[in-house]
Amino acid sequence: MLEQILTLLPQVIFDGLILGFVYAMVALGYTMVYGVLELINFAHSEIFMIGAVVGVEVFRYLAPQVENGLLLLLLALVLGGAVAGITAILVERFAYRPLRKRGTTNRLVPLITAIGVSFILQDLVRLIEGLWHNEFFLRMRTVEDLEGSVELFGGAIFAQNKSFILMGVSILMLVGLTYLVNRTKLGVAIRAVAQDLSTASLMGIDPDRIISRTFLIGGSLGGVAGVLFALQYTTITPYVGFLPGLKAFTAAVLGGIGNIPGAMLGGLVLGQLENFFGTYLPILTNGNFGTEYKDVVAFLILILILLLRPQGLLGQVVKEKV
Amino acid sequence: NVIKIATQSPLSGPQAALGEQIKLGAELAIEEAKAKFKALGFDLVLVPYDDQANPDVGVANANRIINDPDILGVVGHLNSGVAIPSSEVYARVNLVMVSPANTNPRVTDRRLPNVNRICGRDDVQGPVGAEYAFNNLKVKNVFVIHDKTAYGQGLAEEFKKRLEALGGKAVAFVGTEETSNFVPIINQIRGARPVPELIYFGGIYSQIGPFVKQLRERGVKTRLMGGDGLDASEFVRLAGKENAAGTFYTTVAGPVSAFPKARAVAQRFKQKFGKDMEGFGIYAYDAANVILAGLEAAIKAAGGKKPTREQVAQAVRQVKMEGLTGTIEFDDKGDNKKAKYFVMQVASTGNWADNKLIRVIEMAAPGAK
Amino acid sequence: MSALSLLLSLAFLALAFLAPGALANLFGLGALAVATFVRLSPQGRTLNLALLTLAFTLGLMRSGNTLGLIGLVGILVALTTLPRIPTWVRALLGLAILLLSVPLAGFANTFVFELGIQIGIYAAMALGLNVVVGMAGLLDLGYAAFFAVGAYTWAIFGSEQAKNFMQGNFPLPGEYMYLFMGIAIVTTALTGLLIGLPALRLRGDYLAIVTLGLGEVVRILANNLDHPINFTNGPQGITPVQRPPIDWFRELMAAIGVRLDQTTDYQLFFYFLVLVMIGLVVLVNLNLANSRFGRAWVAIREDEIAARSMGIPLLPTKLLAFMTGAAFSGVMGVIFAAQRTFVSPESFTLLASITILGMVILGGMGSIPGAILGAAALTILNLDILKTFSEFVRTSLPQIPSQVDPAKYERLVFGLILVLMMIFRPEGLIPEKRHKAEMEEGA
Amino acid sequence: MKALEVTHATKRFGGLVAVNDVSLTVNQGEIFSVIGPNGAGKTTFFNLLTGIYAPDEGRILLFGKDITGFPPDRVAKEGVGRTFQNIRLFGAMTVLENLLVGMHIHIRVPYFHAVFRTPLARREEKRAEEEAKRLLEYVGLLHRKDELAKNLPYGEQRKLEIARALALRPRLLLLDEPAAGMNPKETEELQAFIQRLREELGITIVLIEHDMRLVMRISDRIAVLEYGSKIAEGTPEEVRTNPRVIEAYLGKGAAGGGA
Amino acid sequence: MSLLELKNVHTYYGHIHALKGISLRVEEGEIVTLIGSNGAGKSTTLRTISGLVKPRQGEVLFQGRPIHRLPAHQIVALGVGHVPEGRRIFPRLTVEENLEIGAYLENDRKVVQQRKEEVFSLFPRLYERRAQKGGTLSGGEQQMLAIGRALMQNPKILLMDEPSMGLAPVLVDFIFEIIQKLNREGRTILLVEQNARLALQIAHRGYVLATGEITLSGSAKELAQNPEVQKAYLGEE
Ligand SMILES: Nc1ncnc2c1ncn2[C@@H]1O[C@H](COP(=O)(O)OP(=O)(O)OP(=O)(O)O)[C@@H](O)[C@H]1O
Ligand SMILES: Nc1ncnc2c1ncn2[C@@H]1O[C@H](COP(=O)(O)OP(=O)(O)OP(=O)(O)O)[C@@H](O)[C@H]1O
Ligand SMILES: CC(C)C[C@H](N)C(=O)O
Ligand SMILES: [Mg+2]
Ligand SMILES: [Mg+2]
Repeated sequence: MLEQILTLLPQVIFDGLILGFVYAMVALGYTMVYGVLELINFAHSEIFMIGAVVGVEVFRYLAPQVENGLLLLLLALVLGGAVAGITAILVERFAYRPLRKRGTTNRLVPLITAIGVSFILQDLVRLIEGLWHNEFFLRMRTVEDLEGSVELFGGAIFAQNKSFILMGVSILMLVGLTYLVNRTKLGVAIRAVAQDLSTASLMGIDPDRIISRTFLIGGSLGGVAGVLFALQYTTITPYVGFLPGLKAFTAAVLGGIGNIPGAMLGGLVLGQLENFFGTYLPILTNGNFGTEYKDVVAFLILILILLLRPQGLLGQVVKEKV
Repeated sequence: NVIKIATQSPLSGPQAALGEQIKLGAELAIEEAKAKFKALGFDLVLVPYDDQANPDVGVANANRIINDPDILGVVGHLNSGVAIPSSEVYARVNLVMVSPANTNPRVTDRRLPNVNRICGRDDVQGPVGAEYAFNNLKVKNVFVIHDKTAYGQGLAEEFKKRLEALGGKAVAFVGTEETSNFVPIINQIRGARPVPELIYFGGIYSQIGPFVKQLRERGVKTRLMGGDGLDASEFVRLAGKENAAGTFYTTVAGPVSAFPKARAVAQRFKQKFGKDMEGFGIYAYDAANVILAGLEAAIKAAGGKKPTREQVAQAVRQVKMEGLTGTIEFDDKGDNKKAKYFVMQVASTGNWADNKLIRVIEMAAPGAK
Repeated sequence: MSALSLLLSLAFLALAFLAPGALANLFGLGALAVATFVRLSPQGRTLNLALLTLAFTLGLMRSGNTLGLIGLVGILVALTTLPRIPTWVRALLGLAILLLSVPLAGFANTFVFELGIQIGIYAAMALGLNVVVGMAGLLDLGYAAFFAVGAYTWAIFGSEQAKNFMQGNFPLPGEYMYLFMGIAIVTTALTGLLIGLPALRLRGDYLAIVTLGLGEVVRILANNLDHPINFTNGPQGITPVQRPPIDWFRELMAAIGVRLDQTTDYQLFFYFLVLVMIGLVVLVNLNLANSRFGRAWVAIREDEIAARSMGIPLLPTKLLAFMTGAAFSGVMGVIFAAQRTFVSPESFTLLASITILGMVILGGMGSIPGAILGAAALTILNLDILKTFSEFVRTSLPQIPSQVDPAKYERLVFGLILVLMMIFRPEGLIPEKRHKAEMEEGA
Repeated sequence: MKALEVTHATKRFGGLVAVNDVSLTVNQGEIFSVIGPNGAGKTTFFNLLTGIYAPDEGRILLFGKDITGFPPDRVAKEGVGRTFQNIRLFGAMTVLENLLVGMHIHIRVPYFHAVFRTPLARREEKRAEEEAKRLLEYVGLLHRKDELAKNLPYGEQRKLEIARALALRPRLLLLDEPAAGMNPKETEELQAFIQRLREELGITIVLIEHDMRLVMRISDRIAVLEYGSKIAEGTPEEVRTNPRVIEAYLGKGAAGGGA
Repeated sequence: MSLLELKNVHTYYGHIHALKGISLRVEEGEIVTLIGSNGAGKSTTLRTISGLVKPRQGEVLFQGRPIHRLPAHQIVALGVGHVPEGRRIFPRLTVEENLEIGAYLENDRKVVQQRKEEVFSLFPRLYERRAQKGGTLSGGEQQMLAIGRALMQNPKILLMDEPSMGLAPVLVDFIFEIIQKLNREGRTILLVEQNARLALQIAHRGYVLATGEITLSGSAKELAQNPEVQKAYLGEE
């Protein structure tokens, strides 16, 4: 048994890393919006899905024109990020802002709204794709340049080229975002709005604008993640966002919500947990408990971590001063 | 005076492609029978329900259906997992159901007087697949996967049982509801010892398609086999032409080409709906006609009045008719006395109609008196 | 004003008699709106409501159009919320609607019973969740888990399922259902304890995500505990589940002159059972709200630190709320399993939890009539209006291409309704004073 | 008997020592004030007494009983009532309900009695309500009993907070800057009220306050904190003239002379 | 033209009519104080000026220009600084970040740096704590930070809401000295205070508010000597 585990281990860790980076990128969007509005933006999983859909469509239409696979991917990333970001802004503008203007303090109201928006986006995409191509499943077109694969460590790891692209892009995004939030004026403004919206406006900050930008940034990150997800896992549907979205949010909580490196770390940890138990549970339990328990194990570990560190892995303790 | 026939099948979501066939097949049959029933003094109406391939939705719909007194028969479902609980609901009011596609043995083994099917059963289909794999493909070690539905799991179990009886071995037997990330299972396949020579997947094309694509992309070349859940052209699109080519599958609803009588109907179908008629469309057409035949008999027996549901259910069980797919006649459990089974292989052209028909078997349902 | 209103009501009565159906009912809903929102004398209003009750009942009996049910629910709501209606009128009309109108309509169209029962089950659960979310302010996104535990508690033993893992004579006879309602209180409360102990130590949205996760865990367990030992039968669900024998009920009904057949007997029985349950649940809700426990929950919601400084221990008090809500849900789960005779994990998804939460929010957090109205609105919407609309479209407009078939976009409509409601009436349909105050807090 | 004995209490936040080895005793029936510059650790000291923070070192005895490390709800049960520097009422509850929450531990209704509202539950609830009304009358808020707490003007909110603490039937009452945000006239009324509490109810009172006129008039004894440490203790007269206190806290000009 | 002028301003919170026709003006270079008991509407007046709440009726003119329809962040840009009631420090930003965010509208890094140094020289205590999170400061430190933060905006007029609340006596004296100093350096100040005695000592003029209306106004001296004011707000002496 141990031998079986060990031979596969490098592969499992590598695959877990890919999944982890996807979660991490989506988690960033959750964490940013949560950071500013204390809102679990459930619709973010649909923003992610929209990115994936745009990615598929870009490949579908531009692959014949654009010879270079990397260029094609770049186009898909930019367009996917843009459309997703704009959708996020629109969602904020038309669904969340009216609530804010009403001064609703109840936390559940925006939450329910977010869930409603989720449903709307899912079905809208389904409607559009239904009319456009009469397809429910969207399949990412295969482009030769991106398809290669290599074997690392004497065949211990089978790695696709696109997996490296995925990891590279997400690391770039994390570094960029960390810089943005900690080092730039926009970053400080985002944090200020997050902590006290009306006082922020007393500093000359336009909260609406900052919030829009937060949604734009978080949304485009989600969109980019979606494109990469579609590239990696090839088949998507209008409902594809739900599960990764949920897990990404869990990852954000795990890492300490509102905390950007935390979201990244949380995503990676969750990806590893899920992939590890997904692959090994049947072996570990002698076939009694299979892959389907991977989420159970992941959640139980999440709870365990939260019990030991209620603020999440990298979260700060914010004790209310009495 | 209205008589309604309901269909229940997935009309939205991943399995809509097959579910739609059921609805349209039944619709065609009912359109064609309208005039006849008008003459008997009844307006025939089709009411399609969308069960979303989800047992919960199916049961909720069933509750709605039984509360509409005009509905006297149901054509459905696509999925055994939905058909089994829903038919319990129909049984409460003796509402007759004729299934064109449900292959799980339990559908009829419960001996509900209102439940019938015209297609084959998985306790034949699974063994047919196992025998082909063991005897013809000469494989011993098989990695068995199922989708955890009544259909997929049941089929995979029947396959495994026969395989092991023949002397083969299931190196793993795993269920999964995963739809996008198959990496953990693929890794399990790569790590499985002894090395599997075949992967058997009891499930539906919507899940198997993406699975095959990821499997092949990751360089696993092991052959693949499935059941009637693979029998949809969408499979090729989702898996990719090259990846799908060569996949073996058994099915209970043969292609149009296997039924000479179906050709004309398929043409009308194409004309009316602008779509090709596939296997389950043909079976649904027959299933609807079985109900209509029973209905007609029941109306006669009731002296031209609207019969009760119980009367219709009894009449349907007695029906004997020649359908597109052959003779249809139910045994005491509601199974078709003789059903057909097909072994197929996916063509490399990407055209579903080109798939190779390897063999056809006609067999009685096991366990009938 | 009052003349107009009276006229409308009378016109509707005539319509309900002469041309019952969807159109008449829409007209009736309009008349109801006038009767509730226009300024009327107490007598005028009472008279109007009584007339409308009569008309809706008549319409339902003659056409079975389920929009009429919404009218009746609307009248119930009006009775519970409008001021200056004499108590005896409230009681009399309310009882008449629940005990006469609905059953009468149910005999005309048995689907009315089905709706009534489902509304009742969800209303009771919404009231349970109201304790957790509305009173104690604990954001529970996994509430359906308790429903599941309750339903499976009975489904496993009330069917042959239990044979898979233990000796004995299964299914247990149907009358054990009553016993299992009690057992379900215990099992769900214990589940509540199990989930609550880790989850309730966390604050705010962490609680949301953890309950969501644990709710999913329960569903995944239900989905997968079909091996190595088959407890739940996995995704295929358990069927058939026993129902209690109701010969006594048939006799009782026969004695008062009501003849039941196989489509109505259990429906009527479960309808009454659910009514009784709601009555109990409302009573308990009220009792708790006005007890030291209810106040402690609100206090914790408002300010944990201050509450603790008043001697209220945090975790036990929250656990109590959590377990109370869970128990409500568990009992209803047993009834749900028996009424439907089928239980599968699909009924207990995150969507189910969210729908119940939606009922509470839509109705107005913390508000008892609100929770019931929210449950009625969403249940009717999900089970009836959207489906009727689908059927209408599928049968009358078959030329519509199947991709745009509106029937496929039920979720879209549901989503739109949620969003619009939240934007235009975030305090809910029948806001409770306390929460309304909170909504207005922000400047 | 000593109402409160604190020995060597210390509380650190990271590198910051918010309360540093503070020992003091308060006699039963005393009005005792804690003063000191902003950030001296006064509120933190209260938080140690009430269990919101556990002290890193030191012991706290309440009427001879060791309550060190008790959580807030248990401290409350031992008879310690408090108000907060930033008012923390249950804003969306009525005035009366706020008091009933304060009486939580004195309403003895087991859960099942509450669920079914048994005669016992009714009786207890009624009794509690009567008592709450008496208390409201005592503080002069009875006419407001059905208003939402957050709709009261600031001064009445402060009063209500005190009343809520009194509902606990405390032996020791801790007031954190009760006069903050009150104008001089209102402060005078507050002074009279606090004195009445001691005289009529016999409650021991510890007070944090920056209003020196109030502190000097009302206190029996005063302790002064600076940077977490106690730098002086004594009667108002002693403290007022302590040069160190003047330097750190009172300021030369003011020097409490305004009183 | 007055620097700031309110004309018949009515402000509501939901149904609560908080300001019932307030008219007042502040000239350039003045210290004007608003006094009144709890709930009189002092804070609301300041909040209305800086745009945190919108008047339902009436006008607010700044340098002759109506600003009551502008959102808060644009009013700030015109040169209105607000030290809000309760300080409203950003709890999870450091002291330094809190100050920098005050100069959000200033794009020149050098200018920001220079202003920061001025604030630090005014409040050396803040310099000591510059890397600490705002939320963990003591009340007095927070008050300094709030004033410092407003100064970072380099406002033409400073609205100060109860700057002495909860401060130790030394600090009260200190803050009032600072206010006077700022005024001497040419800054206009509108001051809300419970500590009416001190406020009237340093102000040029004052207004007395009661339940949303101005009941008295005049020079600070006059008000301090007015027996009604003495009785209601200054307490017996
Ligand atoms: N939760 C906390 N985390 C970190 N530091 C804290 C915390 N609570 C208080 N402090 C710090 O401890 C010191 C004492 O604070 P405390 O609130 O006790 O002061 P205080 O004497 O009540 O002052 P004031 O009169 O201004 O209210 C301050 O420097 C404060 O910043
Ligand atoms: N956010 C709010 N929502 C509702 N009412 C409010 C709000 N803020 C203030 N009020 C009410 O408006 C009135 C004026 O309040 P305001 O805060 O302006 O008074 P103030 O003079 O500043 O009093 P204080 O000295 O207590 O600060 C009061 O009756 C108060 O209750
Ligand atoms: C279409 C098929 C996959 C249906 C399957 N035979 C079932 O019974 O569920
Ligand atoms: Mg303090
Ligand atoms: Mg104020």
